[in-house]
Amino acid sequence: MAHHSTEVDFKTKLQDWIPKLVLSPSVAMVLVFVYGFIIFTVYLSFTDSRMLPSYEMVGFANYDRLWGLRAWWTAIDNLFVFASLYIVICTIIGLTLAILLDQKIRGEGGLRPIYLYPMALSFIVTGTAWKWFLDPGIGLENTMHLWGWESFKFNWIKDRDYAIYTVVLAAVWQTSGFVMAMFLAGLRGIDNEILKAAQIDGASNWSLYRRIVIPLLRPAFLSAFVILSHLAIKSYDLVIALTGGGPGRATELPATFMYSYTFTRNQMGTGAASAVIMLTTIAAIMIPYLYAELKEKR
Amino acid sequence: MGFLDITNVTKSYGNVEVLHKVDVEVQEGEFLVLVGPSGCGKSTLLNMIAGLEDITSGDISINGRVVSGVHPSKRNIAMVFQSYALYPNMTVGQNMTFGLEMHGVPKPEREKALADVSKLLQIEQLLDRKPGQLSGGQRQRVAMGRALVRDPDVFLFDEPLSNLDAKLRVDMRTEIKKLHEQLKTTVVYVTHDQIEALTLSTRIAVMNGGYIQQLGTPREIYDTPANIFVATFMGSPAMNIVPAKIKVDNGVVFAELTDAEGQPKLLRTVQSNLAAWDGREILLGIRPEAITDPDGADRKSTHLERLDNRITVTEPAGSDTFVTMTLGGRDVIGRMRADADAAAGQMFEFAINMEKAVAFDPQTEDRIRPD
Amino acid sequence: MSVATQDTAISTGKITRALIYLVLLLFALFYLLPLFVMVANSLKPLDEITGGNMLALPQTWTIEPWLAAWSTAQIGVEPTGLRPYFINSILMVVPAVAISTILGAINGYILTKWRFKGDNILFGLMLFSCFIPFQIVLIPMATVLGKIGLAGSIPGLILVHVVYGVGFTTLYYRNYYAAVPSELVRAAMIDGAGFFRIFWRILLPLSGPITVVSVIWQFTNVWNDFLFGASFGGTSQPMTVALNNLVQSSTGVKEYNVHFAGAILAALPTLIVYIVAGRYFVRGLMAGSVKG
Amino acid sequence: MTIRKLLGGAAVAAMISGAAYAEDVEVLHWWTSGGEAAALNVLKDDLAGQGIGWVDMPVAGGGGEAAMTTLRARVTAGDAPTAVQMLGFDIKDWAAEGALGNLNAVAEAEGWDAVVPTALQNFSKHDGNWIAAPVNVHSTNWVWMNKAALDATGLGEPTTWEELVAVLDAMQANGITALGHGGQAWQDATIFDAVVLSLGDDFYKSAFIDLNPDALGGAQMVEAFDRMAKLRSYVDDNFSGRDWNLASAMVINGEAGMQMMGDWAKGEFLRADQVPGEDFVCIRFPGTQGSVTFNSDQFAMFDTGGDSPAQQAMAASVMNPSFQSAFNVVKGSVPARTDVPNDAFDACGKKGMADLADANANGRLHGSAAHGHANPAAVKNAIYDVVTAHFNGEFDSATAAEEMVNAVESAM
Repeated sequence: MAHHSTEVDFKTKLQDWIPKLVLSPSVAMVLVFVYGFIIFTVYLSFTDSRMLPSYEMVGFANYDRLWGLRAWWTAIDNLFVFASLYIVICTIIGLTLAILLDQKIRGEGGLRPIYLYPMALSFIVTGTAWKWFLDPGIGLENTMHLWGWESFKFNWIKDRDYAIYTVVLAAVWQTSGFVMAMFLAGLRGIDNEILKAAQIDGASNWSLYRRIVIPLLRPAFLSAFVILSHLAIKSYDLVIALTGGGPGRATELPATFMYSYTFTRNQMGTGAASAVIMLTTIAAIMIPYLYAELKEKR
Repeated sequence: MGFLDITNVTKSYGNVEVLHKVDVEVQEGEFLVLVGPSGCGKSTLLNMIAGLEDITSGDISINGRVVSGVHPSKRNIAMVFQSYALYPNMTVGQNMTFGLEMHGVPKPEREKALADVSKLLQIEQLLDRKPGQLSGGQRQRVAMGRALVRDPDVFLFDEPLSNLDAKLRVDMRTEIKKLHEQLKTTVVYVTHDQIEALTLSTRIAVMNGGYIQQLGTPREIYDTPANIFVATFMGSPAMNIVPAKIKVDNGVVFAELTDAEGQPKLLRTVQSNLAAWDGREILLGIRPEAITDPDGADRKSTHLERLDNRITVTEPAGSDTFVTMTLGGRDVIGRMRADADAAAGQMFEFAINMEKAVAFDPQTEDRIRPD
Repeated sequence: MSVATQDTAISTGKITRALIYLVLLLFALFYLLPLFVMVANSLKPLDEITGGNMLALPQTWTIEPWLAAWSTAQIGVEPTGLRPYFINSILMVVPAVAISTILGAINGYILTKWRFKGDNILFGLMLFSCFIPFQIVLIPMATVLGKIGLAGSIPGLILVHVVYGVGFTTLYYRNYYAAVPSELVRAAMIDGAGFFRIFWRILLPLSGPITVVSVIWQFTNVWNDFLFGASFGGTSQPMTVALNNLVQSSTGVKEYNVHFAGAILAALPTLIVYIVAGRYFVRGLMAGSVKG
Repeated sequence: MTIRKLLGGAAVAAMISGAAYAEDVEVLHWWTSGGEAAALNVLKDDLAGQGIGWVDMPVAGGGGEAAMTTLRARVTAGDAPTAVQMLGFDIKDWAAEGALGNLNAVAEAEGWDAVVPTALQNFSKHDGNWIAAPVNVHSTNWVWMNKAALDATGLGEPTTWEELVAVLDAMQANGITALGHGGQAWQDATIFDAVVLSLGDDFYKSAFIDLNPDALGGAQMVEAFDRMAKLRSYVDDNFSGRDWNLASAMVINGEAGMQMMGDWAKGEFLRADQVPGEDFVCIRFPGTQGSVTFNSDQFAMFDTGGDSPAQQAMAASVMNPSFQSAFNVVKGSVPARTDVPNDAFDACGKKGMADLADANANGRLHGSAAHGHANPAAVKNAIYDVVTAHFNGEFDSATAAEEMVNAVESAM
């Protein structure tokens, strides 16, 4: 028998450690800058922090206060309306466009960037254009009046009950193209033979999509849902640029609520409490997804 | 001590042991085939030899050197993968010399090795192409070429032919055999295809459930399988396994089986120690080629038994005709000459070469060895 | 229906096709409208905007607003235009995108090809970090940046963007590399290539499509960021902050044409990236990031 | 490895690019529009004359909200700017955090105590120490009227609520939008300030300064909300989200009859080449004559560690009468010190300076609640919430008064 330690292969040992070593800065970064900060925020939500972090514990007082605030309830209601409409409409438009674009369309190469480009622009940039367009005094309504359609009315952005829908409209404009790209990628990944087989089986175009294609796009639906829902929860620029949370506070969302309590109202404790609620919501959506995603890959 | 020693090697993932105390000694120049169904541990064992997976306990040594903990690239091995694993971004030439380059072999030497090997494999005209532009067979050659240029102590093959179509597979099999005859390098070859195992190897290790079931030359494995698993796994069509009862009459040992009508039939066995099983059930293993029409029977055989039985199915296969009958309540296949006069439904006289028959213990499924 | 001749298995009648084109063009119009408003109004003199129709083309064409926005508009006390901020943005975006993409690639490589116990948990942790609202990290991040001496500087901004971008880039590369056969890595190991060499010589050359996705994504996010830029930019504020200063100035005549010109200028790099690399974007998404 | 390199490189870069040199002042502000920036340039040039550099740090948006977020990040990072444009209670809050420097030396040498109105000193001093240099005083209870539109009504300048309503009715009858207004919380609140003040100085103080629940929820508060509702009826449908200067523009070109806004609105009229008294009229909100609600932009000086001669010099320059005059002429506000000659100011400016001096002398100078000079940001915003909700029709007046008590309590 040869000696076991004939060759202590240092390089081999190192090779075992290099991956972990190389990964560790990223992991450390995430642990500190994400999870450390989350813990910090949770901690803040139990303190009486106002302008700057303070370390005076007050228990659940901030949460009590938060759930007692009308504006917070408005924000939650709005988020519910906004998120459900936004996700559903984006998905429908994205899927429709993807399916239509997948019909061997001439000029696809030109149309695709047109659908995609809004995602490239920040709302800091396009907010003004949208505000104008939606403003009845100078925007669409005015233009229609100038063109002779006097009875045309489109004043949602000024209406407390409808303003949130203009936020949905602008948000859909911004991201539906991206959703289209995800679905298009999914469609292109489907094996053509399956489609041929279904046609030979006598499936009409409609039932082909409904019964075969759309079920096969499940992963794309899932990815779209996750991306859209987190964008919905994080939506901030959009509201600020479009309505500033108004009319009144009719378009307040949790993200704008949190920002204003933390930074402009000097009620950092309450702001932190609302952030914790938001994080919990995101976690409730993300963790099952992550779990499924990672388990499948094993 | 052999050239490649696998001593008491086990492998566990967590609490699950997937490979149990494996011992194999491979001599220099041998062609060892690891064969078994998927999940039997053969690829794991190969990866452990390559250093791609850790050994849980035990030792592997190559050319007298324990290689546990030694990086794959320092074991002086080369490996051919099932998917060929050609680097898609490199040309064929770059693919083949990458290993040499990594080992710091100077360019002129690399060029020379490349030229030699590509000539040997007749792939000189492919050297500037990318793998994506090659056919399956060409890729396979390149993958072998990549292993060959390294001039390793041991070649490892991981199901290298399973991605090829049937005809190419046969051709490449011959090719590999020729190369081995020519180069005489030690080879460990993993496959689930028993034909490949039988045709290529100098020795075969049949594996199942993380155990080596039998280690031996192709002839030993084929003729004297250690247990029912080996018996049925190796050979196609598989060996017939028929329940039979031992009857000793005047010192002559018979195996009694039932025919298609349920009538008992007696076959005289050559294995005298079966006398100890008198009155008990055994399982009788008979290869299809040992069941023939009387004219096609092995003339050299000293123990040909005749048996009348009804034919259920005949399957002409060109060179032979396979004939199925019911024996001991099971389908039993015999191999006739192509022109044997056999038709389904007919009574037929079979000749059974009892010299080639083996007996198994129905409890342990191990072969009952002759004394 | 002539299935045999068509490669796509879907075939449609003439009227249906006309309808499809109509719908696609209407949507194109919807997506282009805000851009049209911005471009058209950035080429008008100011009085034409305040008095006229927002959707009309300019009657008098002028590029004055563009010149003003670029080099003479008042941003703060100096009439510098957006130009110096554009340079700040470039100095920030290029390293931030490069570093986060490289880190993402190497993380994805480790998480798929050098699996170890608990790697999935680490990946889950990194992935979840993509989804936190950035407002919550402002204060603690400021503290940390102050402690390590990077507050108010471009390197500080780069660090911030790398930290909050690496989750996404890791996700992209991990999903992409998961589809690359592990046998390639094994073959390279036996050939004697080490950790870095395998990455550099084998994986990276295959990563074109996903790199496009990762770079587009990161470039867009970093370039468009306002919150971090305003909070941690210090004296090296990026373009978005300057644009905001231009557009949000509190008093005086609002020069909408200049604002629009500035807005387009600020958006130009991302627009160009999308138009140039957009065709690879779908391909890249196909190659990995969409797979569930 | 990459990260370590990054950090190392970054540290070096940070050292090279460096923060401001010792002799520079870094100024965080949101005065980015043409006129304001020009006015700041006066200060910048003045400092340059003394060899002090100006590192500009503008963050516009939300009336300083974005700037305050930036400031918080900077202070938390231990990298506070030298001077920060700041309003009212923000100054007091930062002082309470101990983040501000001390200007006593320069204040004493230049005798600030004697020339700055007491109500302003409230915000410029903390624990008896000078911490900020006030730049200007804006008064917020102004009404700006289109002269032609007023003349068309045949009525005089209103001096009481009833007269104001009469004028508004007449304007509406003449087919214009009577009240030009932008529907943003702070604009709504600016009007509300004036309405509350018009119900008496004591009520204003009791409600907004003392936050007395009886005043916040009482009959007078209901009355104030009723008046708001009345004013709301004179506003056009398209008011929501409109910037205040667009509302000013409506008054300037005769689309609207009047605007209730602080004195910064005057700049818009002047830039449109309008002459006070001829093209437009400035009056105090009817019923608030003799009182002034103010807000004051100040440069709060942050503690940047040790003595900073540049900081002291900047404070002195801010308080220099000629700068005060030059800046406030441009800005439309009045100087923060009472001894600045009024020669350079127009009629409205002169009136503003006189009103300020009077109100100061009579104890009728009050911090503006809408502009964060009556109570801290949390309370200010709580009041915004109720006022805006009521103005947009979410509450009736009685509910609004009740909500006012709740909102203020929950913000304390």
